[in-house]
Amino acid sequence: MSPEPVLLVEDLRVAFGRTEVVKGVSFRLDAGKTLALVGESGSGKSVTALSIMRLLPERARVTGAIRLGETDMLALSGEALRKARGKKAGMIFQEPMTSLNPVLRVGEQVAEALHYHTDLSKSAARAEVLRLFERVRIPDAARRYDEYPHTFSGGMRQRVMIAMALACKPRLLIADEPTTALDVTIQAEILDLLAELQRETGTAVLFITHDMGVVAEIADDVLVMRHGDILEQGPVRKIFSAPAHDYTRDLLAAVPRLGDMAETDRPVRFRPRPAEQIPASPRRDPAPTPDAEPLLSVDGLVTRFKVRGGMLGRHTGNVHAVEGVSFALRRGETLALVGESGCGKSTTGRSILRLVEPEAGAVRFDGQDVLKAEGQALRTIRQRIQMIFQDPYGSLDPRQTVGSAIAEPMHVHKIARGSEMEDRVASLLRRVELDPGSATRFPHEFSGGQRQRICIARALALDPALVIADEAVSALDVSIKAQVTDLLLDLQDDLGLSYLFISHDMAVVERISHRIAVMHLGRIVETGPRSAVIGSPSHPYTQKLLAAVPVADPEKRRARKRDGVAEELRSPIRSVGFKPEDAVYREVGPGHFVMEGA
Amino acid sequence: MLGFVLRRLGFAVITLFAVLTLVFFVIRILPGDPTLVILGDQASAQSIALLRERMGLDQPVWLQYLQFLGGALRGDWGTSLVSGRPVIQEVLNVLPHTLELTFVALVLGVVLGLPAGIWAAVNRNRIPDYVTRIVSLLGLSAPAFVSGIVLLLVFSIMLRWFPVISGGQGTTLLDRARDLALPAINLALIMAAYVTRVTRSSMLEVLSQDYVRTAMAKGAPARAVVWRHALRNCLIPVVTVVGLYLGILIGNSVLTEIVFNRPGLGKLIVGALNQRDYTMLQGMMVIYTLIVVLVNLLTDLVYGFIDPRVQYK
Amino acid sequence: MSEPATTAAPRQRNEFLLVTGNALRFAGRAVTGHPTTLVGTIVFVTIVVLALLAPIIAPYDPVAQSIVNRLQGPSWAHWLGTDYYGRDILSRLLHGARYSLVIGIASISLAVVVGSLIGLVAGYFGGRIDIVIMQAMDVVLAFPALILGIILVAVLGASVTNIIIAIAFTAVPAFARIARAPVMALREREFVQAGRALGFSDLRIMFRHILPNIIPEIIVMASLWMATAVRTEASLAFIGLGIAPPTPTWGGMVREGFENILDSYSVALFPSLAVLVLVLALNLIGDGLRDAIDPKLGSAS
Amino acid sequence: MTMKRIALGVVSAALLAGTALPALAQTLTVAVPGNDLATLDPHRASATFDKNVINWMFNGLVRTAPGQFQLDTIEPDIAESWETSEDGLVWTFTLRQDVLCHGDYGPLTASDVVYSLNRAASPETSSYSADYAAFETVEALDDHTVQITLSNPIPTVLGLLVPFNGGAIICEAAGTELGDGFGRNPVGTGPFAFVEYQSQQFVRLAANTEYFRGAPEIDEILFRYVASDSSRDLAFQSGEVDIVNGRFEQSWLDRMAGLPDTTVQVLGPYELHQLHLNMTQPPLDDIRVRQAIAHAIDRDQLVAFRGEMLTRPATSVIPSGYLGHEPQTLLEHDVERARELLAEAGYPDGIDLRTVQTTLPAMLTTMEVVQAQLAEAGIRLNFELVDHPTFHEQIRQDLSQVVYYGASRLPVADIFLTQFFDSDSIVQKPTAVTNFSHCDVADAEIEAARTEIDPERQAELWQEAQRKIVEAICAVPMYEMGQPYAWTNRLEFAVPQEGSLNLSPSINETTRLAD
Repeated sequence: MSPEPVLLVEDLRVAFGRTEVVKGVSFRLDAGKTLALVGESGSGKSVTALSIMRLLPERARVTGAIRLGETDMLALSGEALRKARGKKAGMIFQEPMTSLNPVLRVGEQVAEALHYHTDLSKSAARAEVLRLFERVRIPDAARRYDEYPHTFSGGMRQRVMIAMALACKPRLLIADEPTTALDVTIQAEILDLLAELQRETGTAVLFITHDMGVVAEIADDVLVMRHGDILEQGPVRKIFSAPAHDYTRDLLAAVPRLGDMAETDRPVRFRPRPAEQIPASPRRDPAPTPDAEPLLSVDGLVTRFKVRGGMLGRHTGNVHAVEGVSFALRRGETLALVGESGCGKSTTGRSILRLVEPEAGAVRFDGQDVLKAEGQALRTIRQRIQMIFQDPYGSLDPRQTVGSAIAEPMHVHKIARGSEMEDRVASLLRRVELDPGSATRFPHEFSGGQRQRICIARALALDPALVIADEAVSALDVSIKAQVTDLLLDLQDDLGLSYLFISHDMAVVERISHRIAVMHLGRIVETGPRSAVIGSPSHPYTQKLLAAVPVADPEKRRARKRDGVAEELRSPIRSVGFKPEDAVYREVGPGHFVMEGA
Repeated sequence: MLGFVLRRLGFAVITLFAVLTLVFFVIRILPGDPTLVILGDQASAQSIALLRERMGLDQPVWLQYLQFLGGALRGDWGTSLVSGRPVIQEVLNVLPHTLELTFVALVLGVVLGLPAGIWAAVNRNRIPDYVTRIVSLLGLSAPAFVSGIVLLLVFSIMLRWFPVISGGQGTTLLDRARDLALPAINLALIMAAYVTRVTRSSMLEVLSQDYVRTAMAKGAPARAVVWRHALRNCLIPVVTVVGLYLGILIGNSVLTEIVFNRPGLGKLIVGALNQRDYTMLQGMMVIYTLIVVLVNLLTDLVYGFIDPRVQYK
Repeated sequence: MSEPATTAAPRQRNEFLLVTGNALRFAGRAVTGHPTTLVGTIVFVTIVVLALLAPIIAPYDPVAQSIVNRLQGPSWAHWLGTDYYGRDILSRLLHGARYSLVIGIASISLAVVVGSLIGLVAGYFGGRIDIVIMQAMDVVLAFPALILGIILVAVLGASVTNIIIAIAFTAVPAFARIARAPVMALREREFVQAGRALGFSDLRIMFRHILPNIIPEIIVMASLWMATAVRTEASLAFIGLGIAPPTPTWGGMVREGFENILDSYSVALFPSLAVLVLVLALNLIGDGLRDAIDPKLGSAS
Repeated sequence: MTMKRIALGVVSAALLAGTALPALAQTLTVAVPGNDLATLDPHRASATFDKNVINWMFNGLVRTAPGQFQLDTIEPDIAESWETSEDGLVWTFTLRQDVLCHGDYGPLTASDVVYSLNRAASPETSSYSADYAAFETVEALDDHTVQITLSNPIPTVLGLLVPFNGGAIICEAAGTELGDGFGRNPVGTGPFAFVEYQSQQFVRLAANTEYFRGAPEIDEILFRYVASDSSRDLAFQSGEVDIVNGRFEQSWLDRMAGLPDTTVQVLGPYELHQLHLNMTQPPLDDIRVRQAIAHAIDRDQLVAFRGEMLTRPATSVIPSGYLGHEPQTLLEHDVERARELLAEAGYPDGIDLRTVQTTLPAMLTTMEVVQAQLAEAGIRLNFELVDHPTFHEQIRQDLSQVVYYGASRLPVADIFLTQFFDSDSIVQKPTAVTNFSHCDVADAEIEAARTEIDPERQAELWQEAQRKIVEAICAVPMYEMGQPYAWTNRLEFAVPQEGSLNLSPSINETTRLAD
């Protein structure tokens, strides 16, 4: 081991009031190394990171020892503490969108760090910042120095944060979930950048994450935390190959591995279903019926949002959110709609339910024209197509009991009343593996996974044929994500549901879907059976997307090709008269289509 | 930005039209008769009829409305029923006094309220916070005439620092400042109270933002965190409140004007109301609406100064 | 396996109780959370109790005049002195509390109901409806509140009801704005989207789902605006548009007091103090509620 | 940046608005509780605070003696002398030759007087035209002789020629040249001339050095509008104001009298305050109810409330001191009797009465006491509180069962009786003035007295009218109230101040302001 660790934490304990959230954590981190602090929400990993920088609120009680080189961080106060921050250690945060001050120029915010810790003149500081910008691959650095954060994309902002954190050449970089909020291709770029910078500068990196895939990509050592305790620590290979703790094993089991399901076209559960839960005779045929008329067919769907500007709010352009999207979904089938933020996948889902009004195209559901339906017809359609949203915190009314939330749709659609309603609510709760007694409690009394189950129960209340799941498991911790995914698969088996599964998470998509459609800039660029799309991606964008997905296996750490300059997302905004070209598709395999051209 | 301003002014015209129409008819359902006010209680029915005719009050209301609109379009707001002088002239006579008073009160209010609010937020739930909050509540709860009379008793009678009648006759800047001091302070008390409160809560919110944590993580000293990073961000709600309450300030100025015997719009409109001076009331309402519209516009423009994300489209 | 079946009605009452219980627990926490809030609550409750008990505890008839005992300072017979008509100030303050509380509460409640509905509609539907409604609100806002009050009282006459209407009218645009902002935020929340996806009507979403969620915020603002209402009542009285005598109201008493302040300090001092204490208490409660409601301002920061 | 520029603009505009007049040594500052002036045209002015200023700028053909308001003190003003024909229908006035109009409007001649009196008699230009209805012709016999011919005898001719209302003489050139603008730029002949007016602030008058009785001692009068009672008193206390028009309260007089070097004075003429009872509306159509009200009113307590110095109990339905006034026997304060009368009238549980009441403090406070007094007898007086203009409109629409009204008029019984108790004056009639009670019991006497040439017979008729009105209880007289004033002892009047028709002290060429 190297003589002097960059960071030495011994018996760190953090308490808020009487609650201890970090319960005696010790570890060391050497120069040039990356230590991943892994855990799910509430594990105390972020609190640990913040306590190193002494950024916890005043009422937090911190004991133990934190040594940054020679400095005892817990002994510092006032000016000395201020001087240590940014100089001895830099930090980047999870939310690039809110971590930069919106009213200050980006370059100045970086230069500020230099101002506090060096004697550089203004112009020298500027030159240094431009150099830093180039090192973190911000294109056109000189111009962007004077721009404000809102003109930067999330990935670009995170690069600015990295430049800021590294400005004073600290020996330690603390990265608190730095890529969690980013799209997967951007995440790959940022991870590459961090690795490269680390090689150049020899900075030690403390990397906080919940994503074992990311851990496998970057960590030298791993520290697994749960409920404030360290469960296991060791070199990354050892943790992945021979996890010692059950929890670590669970975490690893829950991590989807891309390409593992190549052999089958059918969805694959995370954990096998206990035999006693499998109904003796499934209510409906669980397998999709290929020849019958599709349950849902979408043809040439176009949804655009107006952009207004100029005098008198003239209509100056359109966001081409969904541009000529066509697909079909059979009974009992899951079609995954994948793509990165802004690609139009959510808008597609909402357009089908007419939560936003599409501009053109046709949507047929079970023989009915959805876009022409009005009044009772539309209500009936909305009864049979249900939607589950991403944010289980946001999609339940915080002031409504769970039972009432589940009963309300039945009440509105006059499906049940009185004690019959009671019974149905109870059975729905049991159906999603919750205690029927939960009905009288409020959403905030449940965990995220439980809330998502409640949302599923509410969706099932109307006995739908199709469920549109919009990033339904994306916000959940990995272990919960696995459970909810399994639940969705069980429900499909039992009830013959069709899913339109909208997600950016390729790993979950790989398990749950029969077929995949990849969206980019409002269009489907590739669609086909799951195994075909994942096994032999044919569109350049699909290839890029799949290449960016971190693989949860340190042995398979790939040598990425580094083209250096980052790419800003292309904008789907077009001027008013813009006529998009018709997409032309080429069939590359049975049912596997790829868009021609860009 | 010019386009934005023009568009807003376009909306202002619509608002103005709506206000004018509303005011015109509201005023006419007001009980009370201007001719009685003008002629006094001994006037004969004949004089009253003659006067009504001369003022055009004998015509149907819709005709009066059309004539009024026609005049308004030509920029003619008519003449005061009571004084016989052009409404515009009467308003312009006192407008500078009101603007002077409101502006100084506004500046005073912000100058007092902003640091107080920041001080309270930074020392949340400690003595300075309690002191600031209670003092600002005093400012909020005291009707302007109460604080005004107290100010007069203390500063004009006991200390003899300022005149009781601050009529605005001063010729030198110093005289004018002396005249203005007490009324402006009186009016500023309410503004300062509002500003303190909104600054405090806005500052508390801003201080919990991620970018403040970022600033601390890069080693920014507390002063820089507050003044460089937090202040500008916390100004948006402050500007909103200042804009919103500027109207209230102007409305409140009537009490201050009465107590300190200053000329101003407030007294003019109360006078017009007491005399049922229809044309004057109409003109005054236009002025008030214009002021509010302009203040709203100004507020929006100030947002742009503070926050680079705001764009005028 | 099967749950004991309960009937629907108790369940619903149950939920009502749960919601109410939650609100009460929340209010309780807010109130006891901070010493200042607690002080405010104690003071406010005391004022309410005194007002309720006024007919019993007031030493004199609040409207009985005694011309020979006019404008006396505090004494054993009249603890807070007598007013311009020789009426006992303490008794008038006690009785006046009833009117001032009623005026404050009723006018702000009215403004809250009307303003929130307007804000709810404007915020929920957005677009042109929003523009038209908020422009209209700006128009009302363009009239200085006091002047508006004067005109309204001139048209309607000065009675308790009309003063309440006048004060409410002046506060409606403010509450429309206060309600609109959170509605616009809630409109984008997923549970509202979820409601639409479940086929709920706009009315149901607005009243069943959005409204309950903006109520706490509005209650906070209402407690702060009560102070404004009391002040507006006093200001209207100062202009000469108070409630018809001999009804004692604090605003009217402050006005009368300051008319006679040069003759007797107590006529001005005590009513002013009473107004001050009430406003202070309301504001302390409002501040406490707001801090408790806003997680960002709460303990987590 | 824009903000700054606007700010500078505001400040500089405000600075320009200030006027640059050199401060004069002898400025007399008067403060009144008004908001602003309405008009300084004497033929139009009806507001007290407008008349206050007019008092110091105009002359009439004759005038009441300085410091006096009674018509028996009438003495020459612009006219040196006058003659009357046997039948009292032709009046001939010989004018002084040294009277100059203010400014550059030159000497005043008979044609100016003719113009002025015709102007006062025209409803187009005057609020008091009705008073001059009997003026058949006004002619200039030569430059300095004016002859007035009446169509019928009237109670007082000279009373209409004092500088009060229509009697104030306006110079013709100024009147025609200024037209409607005269009200804001008055031109008279009196000791003080108009200089400037600042809205809501003040009217400034300067000494008329050419005044025919000699140049005034005081150089300037600043007549300030200070609406807030407290501010006005404080300004007097701090020496910023020399004369202050006060509140209608004893406490005010007492407090002011307590200040050093201060004179407190109540000026006449006294206004008579009474309750007019609408005799056409039940229950007031029953005389027993009206008697009950009269018994319930305690005049002495009202006087004690308003102040012994400021008020005195009323003695008739017209103010005392008026030509033709005769004290009447008014019903005594007797709550028991009031209750009995009510019971007799069929209201053992009392009655509810509706009154439209102005929010004007001086009137409202009285009514609060009245309300309390009536309540003792079971008469519940319910206020319909409205602002002052609404009050004036609604009482003229018969919307108030009880109308509380205080008034002073030219001190002749006829005017008061005609306006308040003649059936022609009943509100809502085309000839309406201010007969709120619908009183018609004394029409014949009022009518006959108006043209009666014999003063004794005329006095009898007026007395009979008063007796009938009091007996029918068209109105309940309460008290008479003067104008409360306080001034610094630096101010020296040559004659005692008992009052003036224009309700302000007679400040003229003889008034001095010591240093």
